[in-house]
Amino acid sequence: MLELFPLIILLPLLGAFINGLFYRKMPNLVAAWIGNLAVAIPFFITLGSLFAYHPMENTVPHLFTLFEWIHVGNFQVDFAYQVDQLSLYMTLIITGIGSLIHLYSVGYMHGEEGFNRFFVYLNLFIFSMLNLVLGDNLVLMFLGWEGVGLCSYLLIGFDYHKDSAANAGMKAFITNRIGDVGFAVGIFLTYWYVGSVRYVDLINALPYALPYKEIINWVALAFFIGAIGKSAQIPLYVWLPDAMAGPTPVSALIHAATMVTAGVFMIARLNPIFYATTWASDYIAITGAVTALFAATIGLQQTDIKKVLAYSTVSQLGYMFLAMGVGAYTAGMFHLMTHAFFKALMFLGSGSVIHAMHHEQDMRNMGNLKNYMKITWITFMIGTLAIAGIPPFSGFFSKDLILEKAYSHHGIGPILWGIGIAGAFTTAFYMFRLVFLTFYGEERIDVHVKKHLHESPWQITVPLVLLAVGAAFAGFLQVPHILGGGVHILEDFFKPVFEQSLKVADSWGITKEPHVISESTEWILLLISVGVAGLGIFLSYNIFQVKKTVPPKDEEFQGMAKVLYNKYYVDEIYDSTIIQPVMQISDALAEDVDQKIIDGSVLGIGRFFSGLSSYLRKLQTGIVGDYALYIVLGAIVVVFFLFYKGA
Amino acid sequence: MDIDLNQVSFIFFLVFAGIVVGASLAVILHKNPVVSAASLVLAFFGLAGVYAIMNAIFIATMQVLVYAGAIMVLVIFVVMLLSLREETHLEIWKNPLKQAMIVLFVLVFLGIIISAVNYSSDIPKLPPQNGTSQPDYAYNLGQKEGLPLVAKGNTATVGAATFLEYLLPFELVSVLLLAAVIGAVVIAKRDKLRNL
Amino acid sequence: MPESILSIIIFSPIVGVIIIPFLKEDTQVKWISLLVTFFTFIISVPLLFAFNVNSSELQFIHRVDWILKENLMIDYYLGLDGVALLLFVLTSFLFFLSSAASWTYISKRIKEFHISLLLLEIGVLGVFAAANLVLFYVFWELMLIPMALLIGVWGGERRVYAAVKFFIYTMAGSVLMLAAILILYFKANTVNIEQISTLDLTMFSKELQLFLFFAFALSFAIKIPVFPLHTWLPDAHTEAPTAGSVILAGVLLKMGTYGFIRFCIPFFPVISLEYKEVLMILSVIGIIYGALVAMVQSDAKKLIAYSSVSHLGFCTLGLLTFTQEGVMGGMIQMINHGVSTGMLFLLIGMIYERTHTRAIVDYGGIAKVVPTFSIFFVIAMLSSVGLPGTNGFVGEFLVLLGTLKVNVVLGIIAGTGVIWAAGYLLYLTKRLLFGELTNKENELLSDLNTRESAILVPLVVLIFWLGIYPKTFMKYLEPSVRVYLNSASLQAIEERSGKKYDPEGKPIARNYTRSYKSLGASVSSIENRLGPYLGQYAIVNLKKHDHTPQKEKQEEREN
Amino acid sequence: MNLISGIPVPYYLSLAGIMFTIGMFGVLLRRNAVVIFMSVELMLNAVNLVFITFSKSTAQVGGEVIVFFVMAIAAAEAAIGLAIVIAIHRQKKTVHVDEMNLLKW
Repeated sequence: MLELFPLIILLPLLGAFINGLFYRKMPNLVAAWIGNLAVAIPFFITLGSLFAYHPMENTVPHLFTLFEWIHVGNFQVDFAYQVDQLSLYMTLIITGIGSLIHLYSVGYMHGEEGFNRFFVYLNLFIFSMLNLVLGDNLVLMFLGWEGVGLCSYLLIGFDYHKDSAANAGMKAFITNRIGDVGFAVGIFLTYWYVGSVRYVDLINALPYALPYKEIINWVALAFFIGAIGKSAQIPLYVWLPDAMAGPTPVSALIHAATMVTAGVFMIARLNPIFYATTWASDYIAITGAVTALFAATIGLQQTDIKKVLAYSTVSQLGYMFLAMGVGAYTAGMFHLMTHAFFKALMFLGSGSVIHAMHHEQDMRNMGNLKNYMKITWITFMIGTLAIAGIPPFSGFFSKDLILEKAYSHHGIGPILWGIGIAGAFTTAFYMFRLVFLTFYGEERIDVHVKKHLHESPWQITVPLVLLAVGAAFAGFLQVPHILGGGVHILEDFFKPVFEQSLKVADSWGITKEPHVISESTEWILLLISVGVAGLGIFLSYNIFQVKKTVPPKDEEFQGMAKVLYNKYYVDEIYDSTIIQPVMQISDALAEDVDQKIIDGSVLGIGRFFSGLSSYLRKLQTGIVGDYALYIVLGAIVVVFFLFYKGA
Repeated sequence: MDIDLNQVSFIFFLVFAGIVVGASLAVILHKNPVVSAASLVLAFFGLAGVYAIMNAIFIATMQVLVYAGAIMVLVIFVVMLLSLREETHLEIWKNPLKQAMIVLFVLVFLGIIISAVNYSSDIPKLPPQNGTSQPDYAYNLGQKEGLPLVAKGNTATVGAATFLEYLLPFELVSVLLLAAVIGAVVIAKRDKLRNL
Repeated sequence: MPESILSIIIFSPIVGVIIIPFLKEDTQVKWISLLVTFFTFIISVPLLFAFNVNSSELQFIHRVDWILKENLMIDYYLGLDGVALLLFVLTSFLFFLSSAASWTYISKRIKEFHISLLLLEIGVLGVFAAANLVLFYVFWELMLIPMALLIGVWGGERRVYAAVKFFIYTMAGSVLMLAAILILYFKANTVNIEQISTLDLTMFSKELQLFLFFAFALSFAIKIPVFPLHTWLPDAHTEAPTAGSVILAGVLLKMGTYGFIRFCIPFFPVISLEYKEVLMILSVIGIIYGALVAMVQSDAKKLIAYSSVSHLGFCTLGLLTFTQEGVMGGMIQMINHGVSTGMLFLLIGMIYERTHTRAIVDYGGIAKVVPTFSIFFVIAMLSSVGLPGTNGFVGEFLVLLGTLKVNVVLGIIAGTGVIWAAGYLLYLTKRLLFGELTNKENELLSDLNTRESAILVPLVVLIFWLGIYPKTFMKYLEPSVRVYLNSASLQAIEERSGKKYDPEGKPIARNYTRSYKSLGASVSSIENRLGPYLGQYAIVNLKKHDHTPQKEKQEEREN
Repeated sequence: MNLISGIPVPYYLSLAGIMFTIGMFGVLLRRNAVVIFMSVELMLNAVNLVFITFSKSTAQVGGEVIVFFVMAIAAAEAAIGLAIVIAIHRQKKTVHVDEMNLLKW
């Protein structure tokens, strides 16, 4: 099965290529088949490869090279791929959830203009994402990294004739680019210090890097800037909520399940660097925790169903970074997977709602949809319970693992845990607010919409159900040992990936001893996290189900709610502190510096000479006698010169 | 004998030089162009005398024939043709600044020339080559029947040099003269050509 | 391959120049021009296959006594090395496309236009093939006049202003270059590029070297253009007809960077190493400045012109890093810029032909009306942004990689240029193609026809080819990179300083300066090459043994 | 001291210099084109004298040949110059050079 691996990468590209070349003439059905198969086949190959690879025993990555890319001096980069536990895990998520979302898109995009174009972009995205996770070197990851950025740009701006969509796409791309520069600088530094950009060389070089302990932090920070951009962390998260202008399957696939988690994957992939950091990882943890809470608070007051989910994505990504920051890579990857399930599920669910409601996204115009859309409602509930951290759904296990690891982290651990718990409470509250406003309570639906309100077609509900199964049960891959002895499949699974770096970090004495947590503390932590989630749900129930509160109209928000509704005015702040000044500086450069100073001085030289000649031309009287006089003058000078030289 | 002859030639030189300078001054200072032209003829004659003293017989002859004869006749002819009336006063530039500049420049020029002349007193005498001029004129024309063939005398030497050594310039000058003749006809002709 | 193949290629456009005046029909003129440029392109392609990529010497040499060989030592001497070869073929290719792109764009004085175009082609091809300075200068000036005519006769509203500006700017530079060539000739008694590259430098005083270097550098910097000398470019680009813009961006600007590679740096390595920081800083300023100014332009062509300033900044920056990666990146970037900016100009020209406006506000939302155009535009834009997988990435990435090695601060600042590039290009795309269709007149735009698509498709292929399998092109550049780096190394400077013996009394090995060929020896590490010139912001590698590739490591472990 | 027919060379040269200067005065001061023309002839003759002087003093015949050519060229110049004077007089009814300022623009 492993020999078929190149197909995994090439099939989506082929799909995109075929659909791209003939997208105008191809019937929608054919395009849909090509698009779906281009992802589904790789999924099954991956599944087969997973068993062929024997991930639980195998410690040597399977490497293969397609062809040479850039070879200059020591800088040797190929289209070469690395199959190991980490990349298999990610490939499974991408192709698995990707296939479901492709299927879903067939139903969702049905009859839309640009149906074929949509599948071109989706396949291209899968291709880029696979390059990102499978590449055996940083540059190929960068190719995928920017490639997914491009697809995100194209897909957000899918309805390019809408100004908002076009702007959101642009915003996403440029914000990501800021991060990408950090990533690129990280690659450069890695290359110059290590002499290679391949992961295997990176791991092998690590033991010799002790004198560079301080620099490793900076390298890690450079990479982390890249992760901040792609994974929408503070301060570069602003593009993600706007990215909801794209079609909902896009939001589910790119802006929830796969692309935005690339940052987390990158840290796991670069564990030789991140394990060896001393202070940089604390920054990562703090950024993650703060983002988790910050985004959750914004989610409290949003009224657009997709915006709520977007902020919740930012918040959940924060949890993942919290896990990566405290060194709990398995926990981070675990949450990445569970999040992919339940967030994709919820996005698709919201898409189902939006589809049924004829592109109505405002929760103030919904309510009581459970009577109309049974499957959507049930699956959505499962997702919500999972994200809120209610056992036994998947989110409970992964979030709990992160919080536990955060608590036991050396130094600032308990503070991080506190922020995390606050975030968990907020999450439970606003997610149930969403559920109550959408599926319960009064019907605030427009009459015209109501006439056509119905459950979505099978292409939409089948992925929902499958994802719901995942969201419900994926958590059992890793169960804390206080609960029935414990399962640690995932930890064992990832062990070969992290082992080597961990050993080096240990030998340097970087890995700090975690607080030892007794079993009882563990129980307390667990109960607290479930407790705050329950509290959040209860409060939410009280406010939105019992009191039937409905968010006010846009302009009627008051006080703190207004600040939250307007997302802390971060967009406005960025606009006035960064974008406007840059534009003003550019204007000044273009008008004053370029036109007046630089061009002015160049033209000034010309004017100087034409001014000078306007004086000189007065010598040009046109009278022969004067010219004769000049000749004499010239003769005098020449003779005098010769005479002087001869004498 | 030598000394006497030198004294005689020196006296002649002074006389001819005086004629040249005086006539030249008359050329530029007299207000009547006809008188100027006549003075110029006189100056040319003087110069021909100087050439004669220098033993350049051919050039002296040409000076009289071509300059004093042909060219000056042309000038006087033009003066007559244009019926240039005698000017009421000496027509010179009005601007005093310009006058001062002219005088200054020319005097500076004269100074430079005179001082340059002082340096020219010891011009090296080159070894006589093919075309020697002193003491006896000779131009080696090659050999004829085993004997050297030599042009002798000033005129013969100049002629030989002109048609042997300077043949190409000579031909070019003749072409130039032809062009000048045609040009003069075209320019001086009445506007008929323009109307064609 | 005949010995005079280069002369044949360079002067084959003259066939068109001779035939065209006798033609009556405009269509015939266009066909002849197209055929001649196509023929020139086709016969230059075999050079790529015949080129020996292992040799750093000039190849396809054609040498004829020209001006009184005994007295003046100036011969007619043509030859190509790797970088010149690629630019040579790119030139003939872009001229072919330009001729095709002018099919309907040029409506007046068609004969004269195509004659100018063909003359220009002779000039540009000659510049890249010339192997002595006098010949180079002759072609350099030869190219100037038809280009000024193209701008001044067939340009936009302010064409005469732009043409005169272009002309005077370039002239001002080339006068200094002429002075430098003369000094070189009288001092060194040769104008042969190969000989001067290995010349003993002691005959020039330090001040004279400085003057000569900057005389050449100024002339080339104007052409590139380097930051404060760039103001002719936006005007020339904006006013020039499409073919003019394409050629200007595609190959004419490359003559400047090519000059740096072939003349400035190999001739005067001491000065170039001492002053590299200055030029690097100017390049970085150019990158950022060009991008910022481009952001607020309201004229589409002007915007792309300023983006050229930014992109060419990457070229020069890469060349001045003196790292293998950076120099290769800089050279690749030269080709890239020709392809992607050339394509952008072609596209703008095609849409201009339909709307007769370059103002961005007159567009908006035309993606729906002209989908094919939009696809091509987005591809060209992404390549210009430097998206991985397209050509722009390979160049910019390598340049930045090299820059970070020699100067971390400049590397990071230059890296932000990538953000600005995304900014102005995406902003342009958004305003041109996306959003609502604001201008009613644009509803009736016709999409690209077959001829126009056929012009663009090869460029798209090149964009991805260069981006995905750049090896095809890099193998030609490698010998040039080696020559470039070795000629600017401590060892070469030592060898050219006239000393016979080193301080310990051992004779100095003449590794690099025995002949031009020896400059193509393999390149040692940058620390050895640059020594104290490396600068204080440079990165120092991990210990040497960490460079051993994975495979050997495994073997070690097994033992 | 170099002598020609017993007279020192500087004498001849001085005479030529004086003649040339006088001619130059004439060219610069006078406004009548014909007189200017005559002054130019004076200057030409001064130069001729210098040619002859050096020809004799260095014993080279070439100088005399050149003088011969100068005479021919002077004749040509006379023909053209006077023709121009006639043409201008016909147009402008004047031979004063300060009234002929067509050399401007």
